[in-house]
Amino acid sequence: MSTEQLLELYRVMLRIRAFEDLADQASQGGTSAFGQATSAAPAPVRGPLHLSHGQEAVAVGVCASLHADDAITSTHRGHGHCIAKGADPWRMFAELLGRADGYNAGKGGSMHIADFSVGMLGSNGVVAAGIPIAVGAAQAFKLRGESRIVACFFGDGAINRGPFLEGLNWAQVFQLPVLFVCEDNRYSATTRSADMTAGEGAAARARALGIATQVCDGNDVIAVARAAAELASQVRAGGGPRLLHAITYRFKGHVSVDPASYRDPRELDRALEHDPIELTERVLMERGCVASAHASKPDSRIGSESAARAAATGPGPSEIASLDEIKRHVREQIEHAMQRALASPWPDAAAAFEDVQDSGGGVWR
Amino acid sequence: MSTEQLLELYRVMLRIRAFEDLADQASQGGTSAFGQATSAAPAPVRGPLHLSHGQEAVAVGVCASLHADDAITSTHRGHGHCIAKGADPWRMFAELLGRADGYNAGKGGSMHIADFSVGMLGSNGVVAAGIPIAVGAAQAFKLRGESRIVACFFGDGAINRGPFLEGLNWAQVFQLPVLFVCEDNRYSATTRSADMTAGEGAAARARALGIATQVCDGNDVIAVARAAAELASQVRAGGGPRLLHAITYRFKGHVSVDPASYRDPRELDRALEHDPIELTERVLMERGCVASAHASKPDSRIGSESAARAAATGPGPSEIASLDEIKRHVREQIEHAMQRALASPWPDAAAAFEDVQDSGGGVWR
Amino acid sequence: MSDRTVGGVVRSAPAAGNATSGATGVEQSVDLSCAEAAARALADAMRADPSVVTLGEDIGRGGVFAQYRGLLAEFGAQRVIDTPISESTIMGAAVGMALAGLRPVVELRVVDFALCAMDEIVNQAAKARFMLGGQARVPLVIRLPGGIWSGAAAQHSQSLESWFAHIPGLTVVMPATPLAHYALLRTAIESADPVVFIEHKELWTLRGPVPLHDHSAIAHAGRIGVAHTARSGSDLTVCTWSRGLQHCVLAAEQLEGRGVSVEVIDLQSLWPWDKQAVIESAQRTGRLLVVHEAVQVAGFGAEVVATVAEAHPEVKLRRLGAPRIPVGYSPPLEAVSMLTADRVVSAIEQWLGL
Amino acid sequence: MSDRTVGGVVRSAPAAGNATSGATGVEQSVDLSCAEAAARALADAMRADPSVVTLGEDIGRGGVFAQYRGLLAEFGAQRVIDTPISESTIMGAAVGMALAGLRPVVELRVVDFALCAMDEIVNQAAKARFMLGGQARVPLVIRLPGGIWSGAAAQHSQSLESWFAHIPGLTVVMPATPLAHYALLRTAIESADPVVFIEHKELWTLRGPVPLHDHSAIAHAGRIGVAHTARSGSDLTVCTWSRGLQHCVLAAEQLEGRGVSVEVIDLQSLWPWDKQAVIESAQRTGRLLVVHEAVQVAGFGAEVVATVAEAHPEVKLRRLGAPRIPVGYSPPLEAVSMLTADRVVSAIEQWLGL
Ligand SMILES: Cc1ncc(C[n+]2csc(CCOP(=O)(O)OP(=O)(O)O)c2C)c(N)n1
Ligand SMILES: Cc1ncc(C[n+]2csc(CCOP(=O)(O)OP(=O)(O)O)c2C)c(N)n1
Ligand SMILES: [Mg+2]
Ligand SMILES: [Mg+2]
Repeated sequence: MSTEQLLELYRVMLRIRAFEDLADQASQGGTSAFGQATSAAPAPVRGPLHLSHGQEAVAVGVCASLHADDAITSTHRGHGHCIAKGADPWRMFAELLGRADGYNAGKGGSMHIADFSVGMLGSNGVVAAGIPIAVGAAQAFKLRGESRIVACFFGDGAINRGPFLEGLNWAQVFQLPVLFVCEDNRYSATTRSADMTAGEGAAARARALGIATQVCDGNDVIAVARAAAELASQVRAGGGPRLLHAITYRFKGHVSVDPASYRDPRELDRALEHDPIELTERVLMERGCVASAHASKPDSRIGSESAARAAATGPGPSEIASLDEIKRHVREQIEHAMQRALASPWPDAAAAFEDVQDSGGGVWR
Repeated sequence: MSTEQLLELYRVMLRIRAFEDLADQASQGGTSAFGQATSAAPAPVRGPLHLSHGQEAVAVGVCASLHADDAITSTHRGHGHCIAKGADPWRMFAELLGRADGYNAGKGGSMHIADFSVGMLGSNGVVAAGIPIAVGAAQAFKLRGESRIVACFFGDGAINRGPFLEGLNWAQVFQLPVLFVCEDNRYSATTRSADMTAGEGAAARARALGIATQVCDGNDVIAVARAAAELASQVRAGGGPRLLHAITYRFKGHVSVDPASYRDPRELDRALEHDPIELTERVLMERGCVASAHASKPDSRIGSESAARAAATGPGPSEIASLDEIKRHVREQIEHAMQRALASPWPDAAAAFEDVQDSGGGVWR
Repeated sequence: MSDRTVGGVVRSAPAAGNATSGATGVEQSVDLSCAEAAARALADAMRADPSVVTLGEDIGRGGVFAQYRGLLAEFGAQRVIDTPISESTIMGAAVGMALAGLRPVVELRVVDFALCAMDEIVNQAAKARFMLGGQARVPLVIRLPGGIWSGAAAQHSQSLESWFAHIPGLTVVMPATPLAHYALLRTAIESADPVVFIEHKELWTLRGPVPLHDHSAIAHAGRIGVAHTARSGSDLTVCTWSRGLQHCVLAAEQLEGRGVSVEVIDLQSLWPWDKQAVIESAQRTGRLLVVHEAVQVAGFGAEVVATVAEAHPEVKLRRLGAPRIPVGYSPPLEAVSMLTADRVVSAIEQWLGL
Repeated sequence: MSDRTVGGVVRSAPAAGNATSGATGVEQSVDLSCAEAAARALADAMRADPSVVTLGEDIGRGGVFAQYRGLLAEFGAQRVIDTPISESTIMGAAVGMALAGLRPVVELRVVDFALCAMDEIVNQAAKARFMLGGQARVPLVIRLPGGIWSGAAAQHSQSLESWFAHIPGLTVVMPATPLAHYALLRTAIESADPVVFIEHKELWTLRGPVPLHDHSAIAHAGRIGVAHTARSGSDLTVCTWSRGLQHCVLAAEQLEGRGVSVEVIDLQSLWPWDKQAVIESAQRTGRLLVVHEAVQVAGFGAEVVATVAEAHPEVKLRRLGAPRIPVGYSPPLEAVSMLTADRVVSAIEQWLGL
């Protein structure tokens, strides 16, 4: 992978991290669960917010192997997948804030964000529910003779639900173009997945169905990207489904208000040493990137106009910014996205009756 | 296995076959499905009747490894399991006929026969639904420190439903005393299971969960009994669940009125050459049993009084009847059971309101 | 029941569709069973629109009730998809197909097994359009053979239409004649949102005329949300659906001989339901009896009665549904849960003090 | 809502149970939140009967709402069983446990995920006793946190009680106060047949007195099938349940100031439901308004209204339920589906022409 390519992945990981940092802040006090009560003043982001801090390399590495017209399905922990597939953070924030410009017009919230324009077919509030949906979308692609594939993300806890077996069996029977991705962050809500999982997990189960697999370090974006690219090209070539088992770790609690006091703090400390963003920074620095430019004059590219485009396309090799500058750019962009989202209007109450169904929706016809 | 033991298994297989032959006859015209219309005169046995002709060795071989207080769960195709676990054919017939003396008081019919007095916890009309139930029963046994185990029967089609994965994972995680038995008769209703099943099937999937398995010829009752005994003793010793994958063949259609015209007739012809009952007869004859006694005087033991006991305990080695005689005995017993069932009264309509629930059943309280 | 005319249709042994060709050689009308009408509707829809596919267990061999007969041969295994026994994924994959632009027609064997796919029906299919903020829609039809199927017992005999009527996002259709079966299935397949299409298991062999080439007749019969007045009357209105229609029409015929004039309305769809037609009739006759095979408690009859009670307290109201018991296997037990013309007659006699 | 008294209970921030001990040192009454009452009821039942076990995801850490707090430490992992994310098997295994003589209390996280276990609830648990001809029974409790949970959107906010009320074999209980929560959960665990126990997610922190050591008070509060008249009145009867109680009591208080006397009946269980209490009250006041958070169409309010309409046509009837739309995420959308005291007041004002 070229340094430019890696820088681009780095930037997307930063974008996810910055997005979730802001979302996290905005959600504090927003859900009563895990012993935390709702605060008196409602939080800007309400409802359960599942953060993927520490797992960014999986989303980014996998989506790097996908084409624009490929599709993905996601989980309740889907911000990273959305951003990695190309969704716009401001419309995601607008959705988290429940505003009219949200991707789902404020109807879905965090657990339902989708952006069909970039092939993101939906997060899902039901564990493992995205698996059969991914499989069906792939069957549609295959039926129409399209070369599109579907990447299907799910957690390590999801492999104990029936649809995991059913969906994988189905994809293999019909030889469908699906890249299954198990994001193994070691936890199923507050429970250690290992305690609830027989055998070797996702990859072993897939192999028992004749599905070829790879296992990778899910915090190493290069390793993820390499494995995903290999599997995705096999899938695209008509070889049927593949499964990638990416081993990672969830830095935060299950939802933003979960203090995760059920974990040994040392476990987290050890995991933080393998922060996927820091790991990438180390590689980039080995390849000659600098941490900070010590330049006092701000880079002109940081201007709000071109910031989005610059981050999307990446600078040319001659104009690589320092990593700190990139971080700052990204953070500013994301802050800007949040500001823009905060300015979005609330949906009309009447919208609650729209997009229900045509024949006899909410209001009696 | 001693010849007496084998003769006993032979007798139980004959009992199942004879039972199902009579049930089959009594069901013709009883269900509208698979292009067959209900006859004008209603059949004595109504509703879908799933016959296990050809699969008797699995039920018999597995139950031979169980103790009286062990439990089993069964499927929609459960007559063999019931009889092998010790249920009384006359009360089973009474159930098929919908009579008050039926095991389920006429409420369940073929797909729900149970006999809790012999540990038969229920047939089930929903494919794979018995799997979680078996697992839960085993968990109760383990919790109470009992040494009982549960044998859980299911078909090759059932392994594509979610509860198969969930139930096996659960049993392995909690190290429960369950012997899973996949009766692989090659068909899921009218569909070839192989066409719908990825990978190597039940055993491979179980192994991916760390569950030890054996694969056996399900038409060879000695092989089934040997494998089941080995696995059952491991289960009983606290080693967690095991799985037996028994390969067999369904001689009849999916239900009694299904002509199974979707099968190549030669496939059936070949299968009939491996009839588990005939295979057993051959072994018995190799061991010195005779096919027919050519004795004109009827054996006094055939008398109705002692017939049941004789069949249940088996004759001593010195008094082994000819195989034809045994067949005749069994058939007479079963015919007698049917006659007895036919004499059983219909349930009262009022019984429809009983055993619904105590708090506010069918009738307003 | 046998061979007599019921609600304009004749029940008889299954036979091949019997086309009545006019002198011009153009088919004018055919006599079809509900199973044939269903297969024909799907075939016609698949011919008309390449995005229509169908999936379910055993449909390659025509399905349990022959309602898919002939489709595999014509459309091939890519569009007539035999599936593993994986109800969750049959439904879930159909949602994925629909989100990706197909129009799947899903077979779930019997409504009882839809219980194995309830998350996919309710949390995914029904809500997707809304939750996605209208980014995508889920045009699919969920075919659920329902109702008591002689001797099939408690796990194969349920009527769960009131569940689906309760769920926002679902349209609920329950045809009672071959014509309605054909026409409403065509409309359901054309719907851009999910439709639950409940087909009564004991109606598959019911025969009746289906004017396949009379487009306006088909369009008329295929209007979702419009009830069909199967019989006019002035003393009492009976509102029913699905197999209930047969029993209610027979009951009305019997009562006619005794001077009681019963209007029979076949609701045909429960959501949307033709509130206007029911209210108009009930106001005219002054009495409304809602009849269904489902358990009465929290059945859809409650919704119909409650709706009328709130708006038109002058209408006298009654329900006739099954007791709150599982369907028994043995004939005398099963009979307790079964709707019959006699039961409808008795309910009316009792009410009117005849 | 904050700190005011509602229906005899006070809502406030969660805190540890606050025991009020008498001079004898015997606890006389404690102030508990619903979550505490729930944990206490289960603990007391487990102490009393070694066959009671509980199973579900994350309950070892106390459950999402702390309603299982402390149980693992006291009873160990054999009886407080943390499970894989396997809803079908959580329910199915519970059925097996019950058939084998245990009394499982099943946690399914939220009622929406019960959709992943519907076959096990409806086809197995509910029907087993009947289908088995009474050979065995299935004593289990299915705990389903239900209702709108602020900002949790369409897949975590449903109210599906009318589904369960429709299914023979299921008892359906929905407590509205800490006392009812404690007492009814104890009774549910003692039931020999399956009980669906729906706990409103926004009631977990509601606090109120629970006279734990007053056995007759607990027994009285724990009667399934008996409604609780939360407020007496003479102009109009409101029948509600679960969180609806809060809103209805507040509404009644508001209306009292305007000279309207509203009787509020908390049904507490939907099956069996206290038909007699509702009818007696409705006949006295002449008007019955049924109020629930669930979607109105085919909700349980329809059953209550239909039942009264059939037998007592003189009673005027109305329902107040949610529109037939999925619950939206954004506050203005979610609010459309939410029950509030104001909505109840408006409905009554409109009805009475105030
Ligand atoms: C069917 C279902 N059961 C339970 C839940 C509650 N729940 C939400 S996330 C979660 C844990 C999922 O674990 P995993 O699949 O590993 O994903 P992760 O949260 O670790 O990303 C659970 C149990 C749910 N949403 N859906
Ligand atoms: C959940 C569910 N889906 C579908 C059916 C309909 N059905 C009954 S038996 C059967 C085939 C089962 O195949 P298998 O498990 O191999 O058992 P076999 O019939 O071969 O004994 C099917 C599809 C059902 N009863 N339950
Ligand atoms: Mg996880
Ligand atoms: Mg099979």
